[in-house]
Amino acid sequence: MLESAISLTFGLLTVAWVLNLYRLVIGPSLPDRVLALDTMYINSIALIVVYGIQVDSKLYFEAAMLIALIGFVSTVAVAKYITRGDIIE
Amino acid sequence: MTHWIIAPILIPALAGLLLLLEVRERQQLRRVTGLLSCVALIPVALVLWQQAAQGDVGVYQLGNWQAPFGIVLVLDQLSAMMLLLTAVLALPALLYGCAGDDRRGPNFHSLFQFQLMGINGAFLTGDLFNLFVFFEVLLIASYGLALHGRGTERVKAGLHYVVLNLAGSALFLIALGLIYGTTGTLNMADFAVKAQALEGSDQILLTVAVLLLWVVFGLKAALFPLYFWLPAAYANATAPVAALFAIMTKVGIYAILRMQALAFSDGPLAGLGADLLWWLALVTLALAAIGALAAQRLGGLVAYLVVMSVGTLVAALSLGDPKVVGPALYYLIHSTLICAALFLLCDLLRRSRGDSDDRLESGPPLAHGNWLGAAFFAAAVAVVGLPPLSGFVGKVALLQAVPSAPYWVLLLLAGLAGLVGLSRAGSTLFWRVHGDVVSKKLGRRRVIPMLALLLASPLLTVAAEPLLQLCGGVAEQLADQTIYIRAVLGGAS
Amino acid sequence: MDVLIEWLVAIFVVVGGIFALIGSIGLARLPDFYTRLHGPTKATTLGVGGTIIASLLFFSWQERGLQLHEVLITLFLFITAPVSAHMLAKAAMHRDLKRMKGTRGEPWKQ
Amino acid sequence: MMLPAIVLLPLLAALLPMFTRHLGRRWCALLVALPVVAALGLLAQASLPIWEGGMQQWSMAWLPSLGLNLALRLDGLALLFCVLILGIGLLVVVYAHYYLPAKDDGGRFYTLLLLFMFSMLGVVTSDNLLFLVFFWELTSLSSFLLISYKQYDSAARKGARMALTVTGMGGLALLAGVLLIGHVVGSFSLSTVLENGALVQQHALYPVILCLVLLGAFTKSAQFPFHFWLPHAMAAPTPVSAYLHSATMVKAGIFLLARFYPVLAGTDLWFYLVTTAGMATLLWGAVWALFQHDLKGLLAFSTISHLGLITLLFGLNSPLAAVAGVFHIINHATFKAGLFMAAGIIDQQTGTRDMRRINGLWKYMPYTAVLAMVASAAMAGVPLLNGFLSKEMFFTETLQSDQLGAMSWLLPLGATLGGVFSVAYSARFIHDVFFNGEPVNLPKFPPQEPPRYMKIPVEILVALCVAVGVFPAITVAALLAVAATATLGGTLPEYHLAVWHGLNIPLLMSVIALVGGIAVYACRRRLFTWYARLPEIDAKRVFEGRIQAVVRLTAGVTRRLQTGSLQGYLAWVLALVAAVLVWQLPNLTSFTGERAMLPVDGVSVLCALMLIAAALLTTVLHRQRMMAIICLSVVGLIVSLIFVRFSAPDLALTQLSVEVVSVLLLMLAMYFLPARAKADSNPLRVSRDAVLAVLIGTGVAVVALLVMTTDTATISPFFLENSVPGGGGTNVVNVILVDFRGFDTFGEITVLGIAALGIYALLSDLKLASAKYDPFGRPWAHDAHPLVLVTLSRPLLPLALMIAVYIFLRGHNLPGGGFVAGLITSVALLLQYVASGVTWVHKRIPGDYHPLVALGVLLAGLTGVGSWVFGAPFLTSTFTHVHLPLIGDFELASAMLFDTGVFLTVVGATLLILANLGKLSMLDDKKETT
Amino acid sequence: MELLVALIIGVLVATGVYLCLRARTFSVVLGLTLLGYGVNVFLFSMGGLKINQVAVVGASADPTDPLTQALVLTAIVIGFAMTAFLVVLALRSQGEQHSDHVDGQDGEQRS
Amino acid sequence: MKRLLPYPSLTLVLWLTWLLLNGFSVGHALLGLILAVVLPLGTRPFWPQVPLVRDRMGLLRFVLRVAKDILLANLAVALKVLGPVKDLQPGFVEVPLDLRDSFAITVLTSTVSLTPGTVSADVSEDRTRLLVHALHVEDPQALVAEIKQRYEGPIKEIFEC
Ligand code: NA
Ligand code: NA
Repeated sequence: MLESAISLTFGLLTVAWVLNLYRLVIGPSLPDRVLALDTMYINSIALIVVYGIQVDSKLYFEAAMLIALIGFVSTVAVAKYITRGDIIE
Repeated sequence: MTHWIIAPILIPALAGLLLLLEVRERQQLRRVTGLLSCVALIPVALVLWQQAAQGDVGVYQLGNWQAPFGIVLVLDQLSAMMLLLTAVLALPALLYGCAGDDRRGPNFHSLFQFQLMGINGAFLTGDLFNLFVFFEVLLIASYGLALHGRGTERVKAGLHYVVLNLAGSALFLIALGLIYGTTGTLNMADFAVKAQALEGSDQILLTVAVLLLWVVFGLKAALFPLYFWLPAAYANATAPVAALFAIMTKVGIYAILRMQALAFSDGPLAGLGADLLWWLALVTLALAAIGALAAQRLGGLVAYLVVMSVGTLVAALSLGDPKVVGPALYYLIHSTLICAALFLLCDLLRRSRGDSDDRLESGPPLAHGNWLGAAFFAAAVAVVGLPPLSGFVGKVALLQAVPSAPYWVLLLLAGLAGLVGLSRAGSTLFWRVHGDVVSKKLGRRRVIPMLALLLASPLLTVAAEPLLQLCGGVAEQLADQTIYIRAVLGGAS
Repeated sequence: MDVLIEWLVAIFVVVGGIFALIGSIGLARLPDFYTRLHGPTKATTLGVGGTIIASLLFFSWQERGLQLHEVLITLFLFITAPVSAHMLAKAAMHRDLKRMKGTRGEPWKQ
Repeated sequence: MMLPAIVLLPLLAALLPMFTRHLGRRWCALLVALPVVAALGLLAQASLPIWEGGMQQWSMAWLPSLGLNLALRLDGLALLFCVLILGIGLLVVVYAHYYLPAKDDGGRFYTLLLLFMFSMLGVVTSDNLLFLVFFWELTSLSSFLLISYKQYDSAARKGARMALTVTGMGGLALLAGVLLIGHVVGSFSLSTVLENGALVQQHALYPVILCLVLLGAFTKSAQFPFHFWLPHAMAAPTPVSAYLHSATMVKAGIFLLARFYPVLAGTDLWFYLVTTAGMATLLWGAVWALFQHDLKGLLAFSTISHLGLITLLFGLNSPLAAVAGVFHIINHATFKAGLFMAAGIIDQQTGTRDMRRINGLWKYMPYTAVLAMVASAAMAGVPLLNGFLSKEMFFTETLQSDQLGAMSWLLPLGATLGGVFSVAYSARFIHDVFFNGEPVNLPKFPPQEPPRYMKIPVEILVALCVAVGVFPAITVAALLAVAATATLGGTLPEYHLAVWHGLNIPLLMSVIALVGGIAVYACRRRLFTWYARLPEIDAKRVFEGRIQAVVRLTAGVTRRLQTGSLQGYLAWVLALVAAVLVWQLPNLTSFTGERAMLPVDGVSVLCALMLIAAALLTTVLHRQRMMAIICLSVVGLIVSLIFVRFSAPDLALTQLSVEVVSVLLLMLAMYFLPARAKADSNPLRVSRDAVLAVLIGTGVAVVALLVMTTDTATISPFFLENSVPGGGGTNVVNVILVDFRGFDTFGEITVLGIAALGIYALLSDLKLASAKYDPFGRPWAHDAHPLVLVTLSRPLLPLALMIAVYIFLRGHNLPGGGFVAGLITSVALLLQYVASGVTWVHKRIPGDYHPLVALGVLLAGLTGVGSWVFGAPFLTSTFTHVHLPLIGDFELASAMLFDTGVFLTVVGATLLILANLGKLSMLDDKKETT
Repeated sequence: MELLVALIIGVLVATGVYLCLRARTFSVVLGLTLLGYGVNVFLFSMGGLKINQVAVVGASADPTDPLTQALVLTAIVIGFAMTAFLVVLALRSQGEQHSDHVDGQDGEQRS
Repeated sequence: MKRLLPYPSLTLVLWLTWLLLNGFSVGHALLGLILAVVLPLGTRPFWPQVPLVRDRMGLLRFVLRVAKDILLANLAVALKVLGPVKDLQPGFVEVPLDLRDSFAITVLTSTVSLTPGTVSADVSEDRTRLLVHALHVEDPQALVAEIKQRYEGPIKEIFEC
């Protein structure tokens, strides 16, 4: 039961990822691509969490947490780069 | 258990770190710190040599983990000799730097110490991955040092140097991965044992790994076609840095020698990859001679002489004949010290020639032309292998040990090319002069370290016999890899 | 009880997956950057939320005790996701990205 | 001990001028002459046994392992040369005192001259072949310095370099030859080698050895075709020419022929090579000597000719010829040194050496004229002078030789022809200089006799010419006999040193030479016009041209390789790697090992495909830099997921956090780089690179696959077993990092620290033009520190630090550790920089991270050193379980302290790098905002 | 699965190599980064692939090879340090040679 | 006390975080507490002024309301995303701000962004206006009013400014 639900979810998440990559590739603008990357990061949190459930292990949790905590920094950096060029000023 | 073995790594590391904590403006304090470390390294290296000379191989198990599981430092005569050479080179180089070059950018002294740490570590380690780490230590420090000071050419050469070595590091990792993947170990001695037992596809993989290692070491040692970065990088580096770099190519040669002696001297893998090294080294020798003839600057010329020494050494060592190792080591010591002296001398000339720099063209007369000229003449005689200086002894010893016509022809012709190049350079720099003296200052603090290095050549000549015996002893110990393996692995493997 | 938990976990996992997918669908098909911005920042929060709740339930059940540390992921996301969205919106306005036809109001000049 | 003293005295003398030059030239000359006289005295004493057919030997071990010993030997041949070297050397010392210009204190000159004397003595007395080569090269070096004595004169420099190049080449050949002889004979001892001539001649290497040794001899003795350097060496001061280029150095090559005569001579190859070279040199020199207008040029070519004559004699493979050769060595040295000195006097007195201007000096300096004329006559082979005697012997020997069979008449013909020209140029020297009308436009006029003592050396030499010529038996016979005996290796043939041998063919040949020579000289005008019409061959220019051509060629080769193009260099490296792979991998029989592969699932495949897509996109779009960075991030993200998938959470954590810092780094750099790169790769380059990339990629993939599917016994089980009992942690990866292989980690953080230092150094006083406008030409946004970012980043700091502490503390037992914790901390702090700016942050924390880096590495290192206290090696860990009431059991491990060092270094280094990079833009405030 | 990982390694190495050979400093940085990923995964794969067998004592029945992971960790850190240095050096080069060509102005003229 | 615990709410959050991460034990409770006190003190220079939470219950009510909104709006937005694109009526609306404190404003912008359908696009430099982009807005005025009433009001009360 849970196995199939998890498999299904993996499928959903992977499709989501593919869509993200699609947006990343076609853009058209830089913010679009960054947004797509950001979304990929967030989807991978889900991916890792679900993987943890699948293999019944909590050892991967920190990876998901780390993405949640600092994954956005790259997005902020690119956004700041777009607006200001200089990210640390 | 003696802790002396790790001292050559820890002393410069400590000095480098203390330098970071010191106040940036207190230049004298920084100089003293760096010099103290360099001075300390000499007695330490002597003590280690003393230990190694007794014939036993000293093993230092880091973290008290036995080999092959933990990392070990291994002190045999070869590593002791290299440590001593490094120490002897470092002090004059740093002294020269303390005459003012150290002010040309921040963190010179720290980088210098870390460079020493990396070099010493590479000579001591008995673990392949640890060798990688120390290579990285010495490389990253060398990047910093190569770029020390300013100048467009330096930046360009530095960029090339860095990128090529980064690619080299990637290759190193691939080779290490393959070694671990096939033999399941990283310890050099253990590797030497396990590698012998490989067969089938594993042996092919191992061959790939070893050939890749040769490429990596060849890049450090500056073999054809991996040496192209060197002339520009060395010629444009600040003098004390270039002098110190004279030992850097030798680290690559050391690594080749070490691996070859340990794993590929006899048994089923004897001579693995030796052909590749032999031909690459011969081509290196030829091209370096050509480069020396073509050089437009003294710095470039000296850099090619460095490459020439590399070709000379690697070709000889690739034969895997223990008889060659002794003379090769003698030549290695000689060429390291003399090339370093030449780099310093080149800088002294630059300083006296103003805008003419070290270009081999007519320039202003030199204020201390006679003295500099005499020094240059001596260095040139030594480096091209003419009597009465050490190069002659080294060359004769090598020629006797390597019975190969192409090697003889190339070595002798390379010597001739060096002679032609240097006589052209010398007569141009010292005698084709016009105008007025540009700079009267010579600076005793620069001349003394240069002379100290140069003095090595007559000393090496006078003491040639004991030194050759010493080197022969090193070679003898190296020839019996079981001494090393037994020391590292105990009775286990 | 076990079956119930298993069902719950399964449902939350799938719900999470669905919302994640919807968010990404939004990212893929919505017409301009500003509308696309809504897809991920909304749906993914619930998408991740669903899987977090599932994980929380699953491990609490497995270890026979409350396991709440997954909540932290949501906490961090709630702090950080709005910042990304905000910064990206500013970037988009700076770039003066095309808006969908019929968009009311005006973005601010950056 | 006498032998080394004889050799070393000149060396001692060479050092004297350094201390005495301030006393003036007179003292210099005197002090220098004394040791030479002493050496001569010693030589006289040392020679005593030699007259009785004995020999003196002395040796001292120097480099026994190379067979190079300090071995000296004084036999007849060596004695002869020693006499020449010391004797003529002494005369040159005296002569030079008067010759050198007044402003020259002579110090450098005497030093070099005596260094040369020392080298030359070494060459002739060495009893060890390597030792001989040692001195041989020293003569090349010292003569280089002597020729270039007038260093600011281009001709002197070029002449010196030419001499050095040619003789240096010969020296290297000689070295090779000597080494081969040593290889064949098994010893470098000259005495041994001389006894083993047969061994050498029968050896397969004999032709090679012979060629190499002859190359050495011929270059030194200016034999055709290596003769060209000698005339240009005349740029040297005349005493040098007199000494080196007539009496001694050029004779070193001849000496070599004589020395190796018992070992190498006697074969057909010897005959053909040596005779041909000798004859060619004899004629070439003789003919061209006539056409030299320069006094010293004439003498130089005549020297070449006479050297050819001696060589020819040694080539004839006849003992008598060898005796004649030795005899002519003596005779030539005396009359030619005298002639050079005379030429020097004339040069000094007239200010020129051009024979077209120097005429009729008889009137002005009759005494010198007599001396010069006698010496010239000796050179011409006029009877009653020494030259005549040896020339007679020479003619005789050419007649005796039948080795050319039916063509044997060629030798006497050539000899006579040489004689003809020899007489002609001697006549020219006499007539052109001392008669032939009045001087033309001399720089110094009128010329006078030189100082008294300047003439003495010439007088002595000329007297010797006459004495030997008239009373050979009592003057030179003994010396010649011992020298010839030594040369031949024992037995001396029958010969008679007599002025009159009766009417015979050699005498006829002499007469032909005399008459013919005067006839040729009589037709000189016509010959000169013919010569003037010849295309002018300036050997110096030709040689320089050759050298230039070689340099150009080498420069071309070097430019081809040393293109200064990183792409080229890298392509070489990678091509070598590709070659290694292509060479080795086809030997593989299978690309997979015995282990079954893990089953594949759809998610993995899709993720992998996306990674591949992202990697390819990065490659394709690398010129659109932002796009490339974003694609690269996707790759990094998926790589982290790969680590998660294959049980490496520690790697995933590290990769994720490094990724963030890397993106920050790249973004910081992007600001200063052009946003879009120009396309500058041609299709050829692209395809070459693509081929390399595919080859290497495929190769690495293949070996990876093979290793992954093969089971190998590794050392890892040890770590899994000992992690808890030995390292006190359950996270084996972390225990390896901080304990089993903590030394690697120590090195690794050092690398990170050094990188930070290096970067700091690189950034200091770097000025970069930053973009005034954004890539679309719009002004930058106004809002540097957006409110929302600022306010939310701040509470994130303690939160992130909390997480860092958590990750740090659990690291030893569960995924995490100091490195990741450090990166989290750095990112949290960097976020403050991004949000609020450098100035704001640095108001709150010290902005210099150098100490932090140092403290981190120091802490890790001191933890390692701490184990010394317990007598354990560096980095030995220790841990203990502590029980506290209420709190319970917890572990204290020294590894934690080490990991703290890692943590601090990471924080310090990343911040040192990025904060300083961030500060870069503060240097220029050109930014335009709305 | 091994095939897939090998494929990934191959692509990463190939793209890395290709980009390293480009003319602009930034491309070289990208290339070395990709090459670094490839090498890290390669090194990682040398210990063999295992799923959910984290090398934590007690957590797995048949733990994966921890040593390669430790090596990769070291390699990642060193790789980061090197990349950072190269990036800053690229800036320095840009600052002094006014070109982001790997050969500076010379390269600019050549191409 | 104020010196030791400048931000009690933060300390609480940190402590809870620690306990969430490590599970409850006396040791971790103590260690967590120490960290939760020390870290805010250590990072104090980084936040010059943060308003204290006055109305703890109000905060809880607000959090629950937002959670409910997120859940519901998520469904609504999901429908919009999946539905026909041309029916969308996106728009920028400006919300005049009564809040003055930067932290409070940030909480508001985050809330707006977290609730589906709206994103805080910008805050004016004088902090008087908030620019919100809505995925689908039929009546901009109503949206403005809803944001002000539903979120800004409670936030103002919680932080009492
Ligand atoms: Na005349
Ligand atoms: Na900045």
